[in-house]
Amino acid sequence: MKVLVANRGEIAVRVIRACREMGFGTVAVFSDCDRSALHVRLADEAVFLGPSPASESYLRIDRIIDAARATGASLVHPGYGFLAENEAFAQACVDAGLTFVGPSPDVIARMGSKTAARESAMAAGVPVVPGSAAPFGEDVPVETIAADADRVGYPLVVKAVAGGGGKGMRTVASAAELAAAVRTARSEAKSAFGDAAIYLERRIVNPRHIEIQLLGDAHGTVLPFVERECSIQRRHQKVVEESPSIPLDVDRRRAMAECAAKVARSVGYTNAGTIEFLYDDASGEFFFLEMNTRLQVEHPVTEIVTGLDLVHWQLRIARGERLTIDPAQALTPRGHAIECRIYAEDPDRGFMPSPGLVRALSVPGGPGVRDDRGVAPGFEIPVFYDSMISKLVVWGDSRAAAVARLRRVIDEYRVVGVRTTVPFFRWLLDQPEFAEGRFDTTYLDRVLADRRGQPFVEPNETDRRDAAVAVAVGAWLRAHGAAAQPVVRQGGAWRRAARLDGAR
Amino acid sequence: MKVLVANRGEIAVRVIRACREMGFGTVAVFSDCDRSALHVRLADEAVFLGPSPASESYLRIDRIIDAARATGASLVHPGYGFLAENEAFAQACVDAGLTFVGPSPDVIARMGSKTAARESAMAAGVPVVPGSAAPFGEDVPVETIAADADRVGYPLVVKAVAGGGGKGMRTVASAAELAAAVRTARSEAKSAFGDAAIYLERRIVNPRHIEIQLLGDAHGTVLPFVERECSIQRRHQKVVEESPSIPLDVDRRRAMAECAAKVARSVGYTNAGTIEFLYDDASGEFFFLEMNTRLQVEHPVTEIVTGLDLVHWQLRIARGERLTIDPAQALTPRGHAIECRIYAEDPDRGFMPSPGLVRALSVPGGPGVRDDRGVAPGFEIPVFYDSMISKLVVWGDSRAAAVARLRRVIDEYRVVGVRTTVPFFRWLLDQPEFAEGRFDTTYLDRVLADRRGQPFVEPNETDRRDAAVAVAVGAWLRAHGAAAQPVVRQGGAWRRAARLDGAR
Amino acid sequence: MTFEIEIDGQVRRVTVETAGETGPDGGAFRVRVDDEPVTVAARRTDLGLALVFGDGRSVDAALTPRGAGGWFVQLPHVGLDAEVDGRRLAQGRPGEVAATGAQRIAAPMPGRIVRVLVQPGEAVAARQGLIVIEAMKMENELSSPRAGTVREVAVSEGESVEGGRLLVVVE
Amino acid sequence: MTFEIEIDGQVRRVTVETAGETGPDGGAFRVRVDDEPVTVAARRTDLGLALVFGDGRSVDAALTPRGAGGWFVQLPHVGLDAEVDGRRLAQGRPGEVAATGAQRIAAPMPGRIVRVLVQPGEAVAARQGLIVIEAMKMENELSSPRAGTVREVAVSEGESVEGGRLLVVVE
Repeated sequence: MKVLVANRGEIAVRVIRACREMGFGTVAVFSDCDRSALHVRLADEAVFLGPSPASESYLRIDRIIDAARATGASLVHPGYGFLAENEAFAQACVDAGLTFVGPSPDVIARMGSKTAARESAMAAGVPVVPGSAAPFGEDVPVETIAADADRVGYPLVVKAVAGGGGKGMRTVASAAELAAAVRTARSEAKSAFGDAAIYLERRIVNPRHIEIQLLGDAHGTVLPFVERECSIQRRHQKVVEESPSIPLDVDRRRAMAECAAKVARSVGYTNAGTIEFLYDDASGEFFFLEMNTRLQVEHPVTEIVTGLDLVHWQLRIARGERLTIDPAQALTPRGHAIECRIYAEDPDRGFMPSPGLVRALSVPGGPGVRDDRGVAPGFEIPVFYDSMISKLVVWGDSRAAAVARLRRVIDEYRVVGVRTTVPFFRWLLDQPEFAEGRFDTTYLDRVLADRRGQPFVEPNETDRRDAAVAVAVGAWLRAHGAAAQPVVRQGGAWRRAARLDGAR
Repeated sequence: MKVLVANRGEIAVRVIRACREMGFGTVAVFSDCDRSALHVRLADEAVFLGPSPASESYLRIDRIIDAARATGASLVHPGYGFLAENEAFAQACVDAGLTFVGPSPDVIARMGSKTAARESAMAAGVPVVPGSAAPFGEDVPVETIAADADRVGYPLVVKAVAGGGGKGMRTVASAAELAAAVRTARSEAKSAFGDAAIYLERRIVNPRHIEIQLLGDAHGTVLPFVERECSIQRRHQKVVEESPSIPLDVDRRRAMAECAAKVARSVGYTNAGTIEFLYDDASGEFFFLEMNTRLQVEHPVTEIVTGLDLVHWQLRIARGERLTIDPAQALTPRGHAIECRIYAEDPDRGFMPSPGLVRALSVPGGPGVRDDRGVAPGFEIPVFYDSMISKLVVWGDSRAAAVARLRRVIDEYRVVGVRTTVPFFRWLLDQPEFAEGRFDTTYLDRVLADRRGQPFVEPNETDRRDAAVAVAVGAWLRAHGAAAQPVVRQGGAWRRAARLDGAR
Repeated sequence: MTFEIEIDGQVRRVTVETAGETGPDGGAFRVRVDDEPVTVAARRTDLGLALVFGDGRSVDAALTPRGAGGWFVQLPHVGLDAEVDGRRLAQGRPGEVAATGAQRIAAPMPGRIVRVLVQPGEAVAARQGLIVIEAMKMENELSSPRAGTVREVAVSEGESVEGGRLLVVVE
Repeated sequence: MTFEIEIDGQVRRVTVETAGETGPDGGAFRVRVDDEPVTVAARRTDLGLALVFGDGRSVDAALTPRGAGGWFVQLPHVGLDAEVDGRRLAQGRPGEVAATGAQRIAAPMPGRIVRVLVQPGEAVAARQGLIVIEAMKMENELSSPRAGTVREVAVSEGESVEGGRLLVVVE
């Protein structure tokens, strides 16, 4: 049995690993700039899709189906992003006689539409955030939208119907800002998803983002997991995720899990999915936000605290197996897990992407560390996709222990050659609000704004002197025949061998 | 507060990590060939001890004490091996006003003598393997020993009193072999420990090696942990360790744990220690074998299945803290953990050490993997110490799941430039005896003898063709200006920069 | 050997001489930083140099040459740019704040100019948005490092730019 | 270009030509191994070369040059020694078994000869011990790769030897 992984980067690697553990053959797909990517190297087979832009490679349904046919793969795992929530792709797999590892195309379509998903939640009797009854197409005049806005009430959020990951999303404090927000949201949604449709949603003030992982099998069983908290967000992008959440007690956990399961059951949900809620610390209320009909980036924290392997189960469910997990195990966290998304972004420059060549990479080891990376040393992080290098996840027997471990682990994590978000995490770990769990989805944007671009880690005089010494000694060594050094790595090794062979 | 780590390699790295997580400063010590070793790089401070031979560096008590004084360290962690079970070192620490992270010197001395340890076990009412009442010094004639051997009975094992790790140890099937065995055991013991004293012990036929981890605090509490099984041994050297063991049920586990705790309590044991038992599958009997008065190489498997951090507790106990661990947690494994010791040894040549330059290192990641390595890419594995590269530990919710994961992980583990025991583990994983847990301490030596040196992994025709293609393309690239390649790593980077600077 | 090394806009004279056995992979050195002497043992690593100073301090430094005397130094907890002998950092790395003088805002990476938010001569506050550039599928707003006046706008909307390309000058 | 590549005592003629855009970091190649053609896309990696063959097979190969045409190739599951153009493997790597011919047993690493267990002219069985060498604090017994007669013993007890030094010849 062979699985084609229709993705790249760390999630493709993650899925390939699960397949290997289950004894399945693996087929990777890749674009021009991913020819030496880790997911290609770890797969049994690899098929070239096309040029680097996603639209010509990882988004080419036809070519991915062809690749599956050519290699005789029988399952297709979409990962997250790219085509993971594209019902046309799921349908194309079905039509080609392939098993799509995810829910059915119609469920993807239904829950993919934020408004339809809201209706499903309401129908299931789950509380939702007040918002537009129906989406607004590209041509709907701002006046119409403004009228609906008055009904929904300010502050509100303009959201792209096809949206995700914070793209095509704008917060509006008052009527005055609405027109501009609608314009930018539409343009961003248009360019990101090819669909400018938007809708409005009341903005719950200072909520936490708490979500419930689900698994559903083909036999009607839907299993909810212990919650994840993803309140540390920058511009609606999750930055840190953890499980369990800070505020939920056992009863609230069970209540939220039951709500999530109700929604999933009501739409006949199968495979892995996540239902996101906004949680109001003050009242303890929570509201259905949206459903993601795929594996989440942050799934490892759930795996670590429950000891269950979600990707294994995705594949088993896709093959028609029954869920045999003890519901108590899925709902009972052991210790605490925290995930940091390590991006090739320069936190000291507004988190601007800083792609480039990863010259060396030193990954932390030891107890309580899980490293889900998609990059190997020597790989050039492409400008064409999101710039995630790795998901660094730690476990501790308490949240405090996990935070202490994270501090150790972050110091060990070395990505040489490119700037990463590591310094930002080092800073975040020292914030009392983070250590004490006193934050909501607005926390990070607020403090970032207050910092007005101040560097997260400021070198002190000792650092500058150390750096000067390192550079001086480096320059000295170079001047004194570094070229003659006993070579250590491939690049060097070849050159030296060349010398020995007299080939130069 | 500062901790000096009187060791090198992976265990020094392990201890440094624990210190960082607890907020302690760290002081590494190093010999000539370890100047760029990972433990030196990860420590806050590092002190040079002397030339590479251990006798001139890592075994120099005086210099280590001086290093602690010079850096103001207040605790000394010995790791395992080197001075870890040397009571003179523990005493020297005490005399210097330093806290030795381990039991008291007299307990080390007592349990370090295998015969005294046996007496302690007998006194505590714990069953021991029949053997010599007292050790035989260097000058005791073989005839005297032979007489004792007849009393103990054949088959028996000749063991060095100061021994450990299989050194100075010989199995004797009949009286005829005794003299030779005594000679080699004495010479090996002499050279390895500077003490040729030996003793005899009945050889339990085909036993399993099962051991109990212990923690004892300074307030009289001794806590036993779920057992580890270390029956996969080559020449009495542990190769694979796991927890829990295959045969023990809950009652036997409790019984063995209670015996271990009894021995430890009877000698007023403090800090981390392990009591090893021989377990007879047929009868379910177990016999006290020996006690190790230090952290074991294989401690991670216990940490993984219990979720408890043994090194953290070593440090907390050394500072006088009370053990607050729930005994049930320590005795109740969650899932199954397996550790493989990755050595720079060539399994296809009798596991001959193959030290050398690690040109590149690719460590597996993803779920259920713990990598405790002591080596970074570019490091030259010295010939002076044991050649361990890393301890690779996997976790699964069952032993079968752990084995399946280990198969995936072993394939991902790439150590470039030196031969390692990885091919051996790949072979071992495919043996039905291993998969089904049907083995004892004699298993590995028996099958290795039967294989008569046959390679563990034989390349097939496809492998040879692939290798030929790789080499040919490599040679082609070299001939076509590999030197001009966009450089990836330090060695290369400098050379390229040199070019840019016109420095060459 | 003596080098002039600029870090964070400050130039240091650094003299390096061997102190005992050294080779291309490192050794023991006597280093003077602005006439302050330190001894350091340095060894090549996969990341750069493992430094152990005379006082025992261990620093695992990563070094990335940027060509023409530029180095990117990554200490375990912070990264710094350094320039050896001469070529000064243009105006510090783009985005770095100098109290006074012209601020040249350059494109941090290849991308497309989505919106130009300011005009030449316009007064801007610190952190005020100047340019929106789309890169890696995200719209990123480049803002003014400090309060001042827009002296120059070097690009127009819709234009594609290389990394490092000058976009706006604020003074 | 054509290479003669010896692996496991078998010599192959391997011809490499580019098939499309290639650079120093790799590209597409048409390779003939003993006149059997394969196409392969090869890219440099931190380990060696990432190969994707025409039939889609992906092989992550690690390459270590041993100097003078020797290479150590590590495929994900097995390592092989290769010799390019000429210099043959002495008698295969020490410890490797050839059915016939003299077996040269060499020191696998630096160490001290603790015991010599055989004399020249003595008949030995396969796996019979020849030499005990102490290295890395362990006594390791080198045994005969096959049955035969000891033709030569090149070292004596107590002697320290370099890695690769010839110890015993069995034929």
